[in-house]
Amino acid sequence: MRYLPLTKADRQAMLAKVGVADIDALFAGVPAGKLTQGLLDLPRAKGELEVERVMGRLAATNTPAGSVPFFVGAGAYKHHVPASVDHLIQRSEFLTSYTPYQPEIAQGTLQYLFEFQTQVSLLTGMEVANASMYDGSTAAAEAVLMAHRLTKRRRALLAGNLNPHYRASIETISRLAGDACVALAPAPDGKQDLARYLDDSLSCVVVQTPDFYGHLHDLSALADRVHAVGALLVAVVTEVVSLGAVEPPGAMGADIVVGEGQSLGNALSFGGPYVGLFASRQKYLRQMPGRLCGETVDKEGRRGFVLTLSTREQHIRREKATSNICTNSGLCVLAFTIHLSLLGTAGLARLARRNHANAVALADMLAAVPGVEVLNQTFFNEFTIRVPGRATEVIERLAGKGVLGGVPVSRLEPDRPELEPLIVVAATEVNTDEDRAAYAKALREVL
Amino acid sequence: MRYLPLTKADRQAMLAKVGVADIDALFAGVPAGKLTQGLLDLPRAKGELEVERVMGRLAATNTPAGSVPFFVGAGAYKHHVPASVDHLIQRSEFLTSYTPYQPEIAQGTLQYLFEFQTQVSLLTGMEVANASMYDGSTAAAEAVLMAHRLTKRRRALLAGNLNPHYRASIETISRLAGDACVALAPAPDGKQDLARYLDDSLSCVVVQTPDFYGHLHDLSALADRVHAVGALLVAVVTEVVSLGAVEPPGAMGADIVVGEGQSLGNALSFGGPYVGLFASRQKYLRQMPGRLCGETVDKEGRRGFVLTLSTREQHIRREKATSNICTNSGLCVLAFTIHLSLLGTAGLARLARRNHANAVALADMLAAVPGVEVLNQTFFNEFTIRVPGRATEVIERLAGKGVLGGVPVSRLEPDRPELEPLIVVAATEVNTDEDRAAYAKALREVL
Amino acid sequence: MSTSNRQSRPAAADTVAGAGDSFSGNRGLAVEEGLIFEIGRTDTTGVDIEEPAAFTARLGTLARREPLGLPGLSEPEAMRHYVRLSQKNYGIDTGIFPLGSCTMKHNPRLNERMARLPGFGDIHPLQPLSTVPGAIQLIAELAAWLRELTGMPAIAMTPKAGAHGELCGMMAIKAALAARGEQRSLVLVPQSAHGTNPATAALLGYRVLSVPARADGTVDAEEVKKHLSTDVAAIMLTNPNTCGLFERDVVAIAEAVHAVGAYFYADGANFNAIVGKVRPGDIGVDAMHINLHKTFSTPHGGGGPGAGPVALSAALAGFVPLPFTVIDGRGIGYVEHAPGAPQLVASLPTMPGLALSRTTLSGGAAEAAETPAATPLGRMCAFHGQMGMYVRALAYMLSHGADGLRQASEDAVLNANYLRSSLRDLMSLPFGETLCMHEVLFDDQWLEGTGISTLDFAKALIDEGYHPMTVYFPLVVHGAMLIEPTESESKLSLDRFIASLRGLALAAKGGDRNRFLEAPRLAPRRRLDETKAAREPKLRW
Amino acid sequence: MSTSNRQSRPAAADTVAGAGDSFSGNRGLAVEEGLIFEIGRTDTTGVDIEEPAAFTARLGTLARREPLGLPGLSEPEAMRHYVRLSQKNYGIDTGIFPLGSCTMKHNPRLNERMARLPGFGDIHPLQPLSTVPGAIQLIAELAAWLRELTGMPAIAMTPKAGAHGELCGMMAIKAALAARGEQRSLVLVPQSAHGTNPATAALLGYRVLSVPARADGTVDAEEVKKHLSTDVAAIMLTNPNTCGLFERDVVAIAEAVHAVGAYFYADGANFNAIVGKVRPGDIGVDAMHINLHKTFSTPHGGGGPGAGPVALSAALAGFVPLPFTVIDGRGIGYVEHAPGAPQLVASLPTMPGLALSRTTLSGGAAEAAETPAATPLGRMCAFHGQMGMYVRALAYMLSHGADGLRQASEDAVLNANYLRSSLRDLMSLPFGETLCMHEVLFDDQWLEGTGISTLDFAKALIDEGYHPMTVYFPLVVHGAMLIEPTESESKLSLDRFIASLRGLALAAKGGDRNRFLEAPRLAPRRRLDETKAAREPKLRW
Ligand SMILES: Cc1ncc(COP(=O)(O)O)c(C=O)c1O
Ligand SMILES: Cc1ncc(COP(=O)(O)O)c(C=O)c1O
Repeated sequence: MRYLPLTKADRQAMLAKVGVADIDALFAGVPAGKLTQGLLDLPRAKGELEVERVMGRLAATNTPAGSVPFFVGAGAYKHHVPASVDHLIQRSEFLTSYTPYQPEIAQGTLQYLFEFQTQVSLLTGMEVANASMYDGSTAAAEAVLMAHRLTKRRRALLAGNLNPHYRASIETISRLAGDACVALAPAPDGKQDLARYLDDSLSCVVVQTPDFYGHLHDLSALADRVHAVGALLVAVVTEVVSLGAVEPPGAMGADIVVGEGQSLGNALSFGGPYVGLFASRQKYLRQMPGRLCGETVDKEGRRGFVLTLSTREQHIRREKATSNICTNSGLCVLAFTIHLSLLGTAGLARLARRNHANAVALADMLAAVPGVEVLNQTFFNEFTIRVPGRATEVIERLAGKGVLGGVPVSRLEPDRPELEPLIVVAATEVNTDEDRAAYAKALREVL
Repeated sequence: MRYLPLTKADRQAMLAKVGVADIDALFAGVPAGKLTQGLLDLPRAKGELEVERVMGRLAATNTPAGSVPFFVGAGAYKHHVPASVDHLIQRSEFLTSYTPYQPEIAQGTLQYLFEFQTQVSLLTGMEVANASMYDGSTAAAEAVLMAHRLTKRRRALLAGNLNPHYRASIETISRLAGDACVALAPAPDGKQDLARYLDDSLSCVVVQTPDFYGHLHDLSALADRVHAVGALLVAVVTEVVSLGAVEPPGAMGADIVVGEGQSLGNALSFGGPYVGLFASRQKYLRQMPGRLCGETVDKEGRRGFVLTLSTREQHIRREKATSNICTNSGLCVLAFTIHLSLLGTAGLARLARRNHANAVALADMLAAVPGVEVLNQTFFNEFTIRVPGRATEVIERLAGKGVLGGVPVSRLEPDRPELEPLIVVAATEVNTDEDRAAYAKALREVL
Repeated sequence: MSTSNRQSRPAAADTVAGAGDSFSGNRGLAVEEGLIFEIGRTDTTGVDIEEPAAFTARLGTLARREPLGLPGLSEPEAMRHYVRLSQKNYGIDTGIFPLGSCTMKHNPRLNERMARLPGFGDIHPLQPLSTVPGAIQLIAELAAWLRELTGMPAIAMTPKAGAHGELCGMMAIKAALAARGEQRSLVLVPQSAHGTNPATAALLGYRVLSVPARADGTVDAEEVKKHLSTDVAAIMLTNPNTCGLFERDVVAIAEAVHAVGAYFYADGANFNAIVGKVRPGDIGVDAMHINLHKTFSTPHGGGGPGAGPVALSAALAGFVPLPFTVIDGRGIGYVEHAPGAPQLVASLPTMPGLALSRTTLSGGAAEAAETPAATPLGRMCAFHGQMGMYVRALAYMLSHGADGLRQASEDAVLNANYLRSSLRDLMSLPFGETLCMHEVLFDDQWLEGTGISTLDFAKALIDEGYHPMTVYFPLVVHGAMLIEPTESESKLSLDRFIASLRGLALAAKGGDRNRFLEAPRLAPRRRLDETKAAREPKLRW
Repeated sequence: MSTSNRQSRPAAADTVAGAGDSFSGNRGLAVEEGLIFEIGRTDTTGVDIEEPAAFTARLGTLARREPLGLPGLSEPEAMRHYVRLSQKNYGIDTGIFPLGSCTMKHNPRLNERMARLPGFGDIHPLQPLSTVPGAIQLIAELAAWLRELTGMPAIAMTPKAGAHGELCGMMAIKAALAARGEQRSLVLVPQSAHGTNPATAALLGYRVLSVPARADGTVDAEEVKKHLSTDVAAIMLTNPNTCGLFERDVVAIAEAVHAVGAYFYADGANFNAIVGKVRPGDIGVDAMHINLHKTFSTPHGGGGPGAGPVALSAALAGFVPLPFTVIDGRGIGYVEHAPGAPQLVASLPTMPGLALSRTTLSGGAAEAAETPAATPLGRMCAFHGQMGMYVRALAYMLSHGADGLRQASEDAVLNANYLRSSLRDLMSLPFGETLCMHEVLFDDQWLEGTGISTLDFAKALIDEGYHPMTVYFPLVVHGAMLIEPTESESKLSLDRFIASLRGLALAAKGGDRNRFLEAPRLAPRRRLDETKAAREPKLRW
């Protein structure tokens, strides 16, 4: 077997050195009868060529985003990732290293974590950021738990236009941890007066911008109101590219900003692995979940980086830790930070403009299709349309015509008939004029 | 432009340091009127995404070998290359390094060259091998030139079953260098009595095994006869995987063995870049063309490697050099040597058996197609069939049915009507039972 | 943006550096590299994007006012920056990575290639299921392998790493208790457990009771029984445990736990010792997470991403979080909402070489592998989990097959015992004669009197060209050194590692203290001041 | 197969190494690595291939008898072997690679990705042309770019590297002379020429006449005229020349050469200085090879592969070697045999963004870009040339566009002059005040009396973390140091490089001899004994 270096002769010599007769002698600690006899009922070893064949056939039944006019978003976005990013993250020394517990031989990982934390802080307009969470949805759940710890309250208010998967993720942990969680009903027109629901039982208000339906929100006034009741404002950003064009939550008074970083550097990959962004005010640092990388010096006074403040973490604090997270999104962080280093301010701003321009062009084209209504006054690269009939069927019919036209809201919000005609539509820099034209044409045809 | 780090401000500052007013002042040496004004008539800069689109469209019009039942060989072979090979050759330190002229910081390149030279020696059964030529065909041409130098004669005899592209490459340089070159007519049945043509005007006899039509040749008797007239036997191997199963030319008396190494580690890539193998007897070392890597020690006595015996080469010897070659096939060498290190004796032997078995199975199936005749008694993974009618048309019709069925001999030997019904057919480990069945079925249909 | 580099500023021009140093601060191929904030410029970019034609923005009042301040690098600069950073890292590809409990095994590049097939890498989690049948099939296939390997009937696929899997399993337990109308408050955790175990239990509001181990390093069933009551929700047991030992009382413990109506959560981080040898389902486990990034070789990537599917017993099978696959006579179905009927996505594969093509594994209409619960657990994260890791793990499994998986475990255990036998005369084994499983634990007793700590010893290994073992974990022995070679090491590699360890051990005993206290001397950095980092946190530029 | 490692044998167990060393011979992340012959075993393999079912072999009497003796490595071992070897290399991605005449510029990874598209990387050179229209179109497209950039009407695409291109161009010249019924015997080559120039001329039986340069480093047209006669076949001139200077008499030289019926071969290795700025066709060049692996950024790969297309003037356009593309009103044709009518392979592209979509470049029926000759040159190699390099080079050109290509040349020249201006007070310029093109040449006059040679200085740069410049070439100045930064270097990178060079220069002048004579001290190896290597050649295990 190509991955196993020991030869039969090696095994014999080593067993002799250990002083046992055969391999099962090493499994003597296993209770009687519990050692499996023979092989399990699974296929036998395969060469690379055969594995490629089997996997290739599975893959071939799926429709890649890059092969069709593609407008699916709602929390994961098809962006163009420079070839250098994927090349660099595959460098052996990045790909096959562990969590940087031995900093002297992990400065590569540590330095990019430090750079990443800074980039996330700059992007979100926050003071500090951690070294990543699993993804945006789990980061959102952790933000709520952090708010509970900080406020010593255990009730969260979730805006109706929070991505329903994020809402569900928060609800699940809240329910099982015994915390309260109030989720408002969706407001697909983008209008929801959260202030009405505020009171001093709340630890936090969780709000997304651009929201699930694409609307942009000025959080400043809300932040004041939230702070006035002693709660924290948690802002969620699922499309990080938007931060190249719109005001960051940090500038609008958010206390914790969480986000999904997939858009930068990371493939769609059917939903994972992605990278959760987590930023907050400096004063809340000690209650942050996850790893933090900090600057220090070595014995000779040279700058270096280490994981720090680990007294917050499970491996030191065990049941008193701020979170149970251990493995996070290391390599996705790397992809994110490389892509963003390549973009820089100028590149990110232009990328954002291009996304916005493409979305505006698409919205105008779709609005011109008879029977279609665009719900948004404001949006970045994603907006919601209302179609006659059930959106799921429209989307299936579009797929039949080779256009992946967006996400039917009911895919994530199944039991609300009023949402059944809605489609969340995303446009990014990968869409061409022809893609948009194909979408409008197909939509005209299927309606 | 993403590849150009200088900013406008940088350029200004640097021009100031140089002490000139503008960039064209640096081109003052160009004769009057010869500096182009404005931009040339070519498209403007493109982002990655656009380049991918343009190139992707071009690529999409071609039929990849991996997408169809594929039996094309005749000097380049579709083999499966382990994923680790392509990963490793893309390591920055291999990919972006130059010829190892500073050995202290090029031991990586030098060590693999030394390992490669040894592998090629072992494979071919020869005493020494160089660090590569451009490809098999140019290696063959260089072998003839080397034989001329060694024998001080200037007339080569080429076997009729030498790959016609190789023959042509030798003929071209011979003609223009003023050397004689006698090429025998093809013998698609594999029977050619080379000994009849030997005399003491010959510097060398060039013979291929497995030959262009797939026949295997025992060179031992020929070698004796060639040596008897004071000439050298140059053996050509275009399918290096064969050496895992068949007797190497070195064991049959060849003086120089050249070959195409593409089969190991290297993609088909429409014919290049490939890797030329070049091996000879130790006593001919000083007349070898190309780079050689040798073992030595450093100042502290540690083993190390350097390019050596460069007094044979153009950069030292200029017009007295054994060849004008400079850049060779470095990275293709690396792919070759990694693949072969992974295979080892056991893996190469099994790979060769698998190739042979697949070819035998295919030959039997095609022979059963009415009207088809297999010409070979012996073969490794390639053989020749005779079909009713013109082979080019049969191959086109097969392509129309989604089977790439081999090379019509007339593609390389255009003006010989007797060869028009012949197809050279190759089978490798990538072919499945279904591929073979598809071929036989399609052939039945098109005949 | 400053372009000066505080760290590796070039020696001021026209001054002379000492003869042993370089002017640049570099040392041959070891090159210093500044931060992107020192190298980059806000007006530089390494990505060319066409500026859109003029259009009317729809950002309302929310166009960005804050300047971004992000540095940009041209592509050549970026390339060099990250290549140089990488060169300051150690990885499995550069040498043995014997971190106990971490299973740092070879990461096949085939798996990377498979994950990048457009049909896996370039599909969106919310495109119509009709356009991704192969993706759902792959998830179901991987679950089928995990079911057979664990001997457990249901797999919760979505958890994103081991700790997330623990959360999933413990939530399932809590939900199952709730479904039974019970609310329990205690979770038993042995002292040797990984920090994520108590942290997870605490996250769900459980109080953690620590169970001591007996002298041989394993948990005594009798000791467990002492702590058991009907207020105990679960025990969280790692098996093989973090001392590298198989919990020999495990069957008795499971029985005792079940007897009080509690559940047996197994931390599967050490599954690599027993894949194909022992099935957790056969020894009474109710829930066990599996770190695909350990046992099934998806790359650790400097700290992640991982994937932590959880195998569940029949008692917990109803509490699989959303979404999940269901296999029945019609084929492979997918449940994204509960309660909800599965959406049929694909028929069962007929191509050879897949587990689901084997009738014994694919199951009939009656035995749905994963049954929606009456009170479902809900969703733990957006989308479908760590697809990229599933692809890699499945490629690993297909490559190994039943035979290779078993052989890998045997080799992992053999390698660990070979190290144990080769070092035991010099280094101290806390649990004496017991053979180990896939990792061997030493303590620091043998260093007594040398003035050298476990940490010093670890750092000295760095100078030798090796990544240290796990140190100071588990907490149950003093100055722990936990070595896990994995099956990926050749005998030659082990022999060299052993030679270095022995050389160091003798040096330590021989009084060569400076070698250890000064270590590492030959790494990109000397020992780093962690106290300063924590006291004056500087977490961003 | 021996498994002991002669080089980096582990310290014999149980001995104590000196405190400054390690027991392993490694130094932190710098790990020693043996040869595959020391690590591998003939019964190990890293490739799993299914053993075929029993069958009757058709090998006749020729089944292999000789044992192969090739070592095999498992995949983890192979991974580590080559990763470790790579770590002993310097590359553009790790730092500036200022080798004069080599144009070591950034290698975009986009180009690597494009070359691996199955439609380019996985097509066979002999599959029916009807199944590869895009491949032929790509070759024609690249030729179109090269025609416009050189201002020359025909491109011979197949040569495999620069030297092969020289051979092609000189063969075309010889063939053209022969077609004119002439046989000439001399080729003029300036002393500063690269070794491949005289070697190529000699290969074709020409006698090489060396032309001296004048004091300013360029070739004097009057001096050339002295050597010209009707026995001269060609002059081979590099422009900009290897001293980094534009040959200011080049137009006069071309005229003089043409006046005697000879041809002007230009070595295009230095094309990077003038792409988009000067068209060789405009200054009288008849043939010029273009190193795609220099000017157009296909990776050098540790010595290759390259690609050396040759631009030909109208006078030589008939001598393009086989195969070649022909563009006429019908579209893109391909000629594989001569004489032979082109096979129509594809129509001209209509998609925007390609050169061939521009009517001015695609030409009409009358102006076939490459016209088959009456006496064709024949074939220089199998198949169609270096397709993999064409793809990369075209991706580079499409990325840069007319604007970017011109900017790149300007930046390359600016960077070289910036270095020149920043170092000229310390290091000596053989050609005084003349500004340079894309590379700057220093000699060793400034080292006089220091006891330090050009080689010593170069080796000291290694300790600083830099790859040295080209040394002792060109031969026309004493102790040459030829520095070519390329356009890929940022100002910051140049400033650091300058600081190190200045530091070293001052150290040299300040008498710090040991720093140079002992250099390199910090590389994976100290200076290697090249004499021993040549005297006792050991070329294989
Ligand atoms: C024993 C043990 N349990 C749990 C974990 C947590 O797994 P993860 O890091 O994937 O969250 C680890 C990982 O280090 C571990 O070693
Ligand atoms: C001036 C000059 N001419 C010719 C060559 C030969 O080119 P190649 O190495 O591609 O054969 C080189 C390459 O080093 C060169 O620098």
